[in-house]
Amino acid sequence: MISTGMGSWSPLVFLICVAFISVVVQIIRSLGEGGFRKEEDKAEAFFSGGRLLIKNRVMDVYWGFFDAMGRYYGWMKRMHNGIVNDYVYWFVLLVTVVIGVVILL
Amino acid sequence: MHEKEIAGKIGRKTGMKVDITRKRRMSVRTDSRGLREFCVCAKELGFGHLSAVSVTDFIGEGEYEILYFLWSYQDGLALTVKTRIGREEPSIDSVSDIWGEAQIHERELHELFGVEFVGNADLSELFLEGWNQTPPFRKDFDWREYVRSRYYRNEGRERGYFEVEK
Amino acid sequence: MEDAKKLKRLVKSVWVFNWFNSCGFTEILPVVGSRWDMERFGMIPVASPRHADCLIIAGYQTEKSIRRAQRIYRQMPKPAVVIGLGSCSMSGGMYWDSYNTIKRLSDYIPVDLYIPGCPPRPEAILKGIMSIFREVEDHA
Amino acid sequence: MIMKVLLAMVVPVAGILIGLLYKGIDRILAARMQGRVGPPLVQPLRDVRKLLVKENIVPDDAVGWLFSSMPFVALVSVMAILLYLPLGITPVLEGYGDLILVLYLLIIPSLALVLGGFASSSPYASVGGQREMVKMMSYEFPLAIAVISVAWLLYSSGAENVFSLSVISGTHVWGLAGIPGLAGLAVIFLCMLFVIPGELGRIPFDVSEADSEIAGGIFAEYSGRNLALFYLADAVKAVAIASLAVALFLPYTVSGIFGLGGAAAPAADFLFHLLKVFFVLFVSSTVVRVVTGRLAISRVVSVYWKYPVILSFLGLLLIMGGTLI
Repeated sequence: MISTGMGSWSPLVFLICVAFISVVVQIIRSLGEGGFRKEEDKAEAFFSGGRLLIKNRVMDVYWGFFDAMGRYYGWMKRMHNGIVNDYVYWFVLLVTVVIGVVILL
Repeated sequence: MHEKEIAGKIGRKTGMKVDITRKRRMSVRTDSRGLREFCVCAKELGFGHLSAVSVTDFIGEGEYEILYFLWSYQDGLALTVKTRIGREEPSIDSVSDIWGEAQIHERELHELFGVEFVGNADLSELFLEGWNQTPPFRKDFDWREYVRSRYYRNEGRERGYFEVEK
Repeated sequence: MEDAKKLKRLVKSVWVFNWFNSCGFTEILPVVGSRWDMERFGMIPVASPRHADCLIIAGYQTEKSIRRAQRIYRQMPKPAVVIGLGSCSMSGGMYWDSYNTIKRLSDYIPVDLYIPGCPPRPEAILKGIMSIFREVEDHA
Repeated sequence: MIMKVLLAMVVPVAGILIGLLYKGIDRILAARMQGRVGPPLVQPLRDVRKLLVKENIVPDDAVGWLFSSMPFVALVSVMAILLYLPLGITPVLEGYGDLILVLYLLIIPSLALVLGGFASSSPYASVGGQREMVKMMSYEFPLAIAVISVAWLLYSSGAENVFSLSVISGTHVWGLAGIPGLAGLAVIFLCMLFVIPGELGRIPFDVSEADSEIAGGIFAEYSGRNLALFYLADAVKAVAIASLAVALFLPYTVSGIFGLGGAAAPAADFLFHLLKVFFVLFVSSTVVRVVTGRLAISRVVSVYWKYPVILSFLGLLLIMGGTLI
């Protein structure tokens, strides 16, 4: 039983329950049809009827981040402009804030 | 109205005779060699938009007529540039570097009429995959015969779909 | 579990993959919409052939598009149903003498049901789908 | 002790049935709001039975074991959450897990979705997976603030072992910090309702399973029983998140009012809890699903990082003000 002052968690009980639940889920899963009859290009990736020319590469994963978080990357890139004394100002500012909070509370 | 003024400007710059077909519509007839530099001048004179490129098949005279439909935003005028090329080995310089949108039109015309646009980036097939017959829009392509042999060859009826009274 | 029992379950919740590229689409929209509402019969339009049990091919198919449609049909998990919508899929319709469209859908894909009409009204589409339900009920 | 073990067996399975029931009600109400008749109530059950009968296609260049195990992991982790949540009665695993564990367990189904998406070799699925990851990052922030502010309120009002769910669902949180605290909690409850459609992937935020844009998104390659397991996981996740929101903000029980004793009290509480869960789900996901359209992924990030974050900080400040006065 792991308990920090605020909360508690017992991995053993958790694993027992997960084991039981996986038995239940496996029963549900076994009700279903397992395999499939192989046909000509039945198991190829669905690409609206066309053929996938470039296989799915892992490096394309980051496109999603840059595309969705574009504004925040841009904002952060502007911050990291490489001028050292800007970094020093940031550092000094943060240190004063931390000390302020520590002293106040 | 100011069509005459623009027509005069084009005439002075390119030496071609521009006739005004009707209100805000002008047309020019050039030969296929002088086409490109005429198009460059036309673009400088404000005809920045190419709406379409099309081909007319004059089988009687054994020629293709290629038409470029230009539009100028500043003056609100339409200009049609017409050229004639031979029907057997049709080939002409591409204008896709002057107007970017011409590339897809020329690709389509290459597929449907067989016109060779020299200098076009990509003339691969567009609508017809694996087409080895004569280009379908040419007037000497017998599409009825093609359709009968391709789709209706196993029709049992003696009088097929196609007995059209001449 | 042999096919009849499978079809009985499938009929209760048919997920439709729509392969419309012409007039058929404008006729299937009201069937999905509020007035004719195909969801009453548990039918919802889905986006991938992997989820679909019913492939509706509406309108004329060109040489190029029929190859994609064949591949989509092969990628659907069986048991699956194919419905040819409109006279274009039956006989090429008004494109009967065009050099580019295919004339009869069943030469390329096994079709279970043809719904005539150019394009067929939503009532005709629902009537056709009901006939599949009835036919499955009778067989099982 | 036997009662607890029995409950530990029954509750997850009951969660599935309740989840399917809610999905059915949700689809009928959404249809009625659009002037349609809507499917029969048991339609989700029929969907699952049909999916179990269909072929289960695994793409060639997919990572086979990962592709098939992710639906399994998603459903197991979601059903495990139900054990820790107070469904009207005291949580089944009362002392063995707390709010922080539930928050972590809520992440596992989304992770399973993402991994399943990447494992299937389809470009649609990998785009869906990226969007799901970005969406997860964006809605975790307000969710964490909301949970911490409730815990902070309890802590400042003298309760100990603050993160244990039985304590949270035991105390009536609303009256603790006076008027500003009440306003703050209302604002934070609003944020929680705002997070639920994001977590469930309902219409305004269903960017990762967007049908029209990326052809089914993460589920593009799933079919047959794998899809059935994901379908069930989504149904149970709705119940899990809604009962978390109910436990945090609406922990009232009915048995006291009707003065029921013995076995009837937990049953009445459980039913009342289901009613509250239905109310929360209806307000936060069904109504929103019918009214709004899908947001682009970059909009989802800015929507979640702008309004709920400011709102929940405001709520936190209000609560702090309330407790200090």
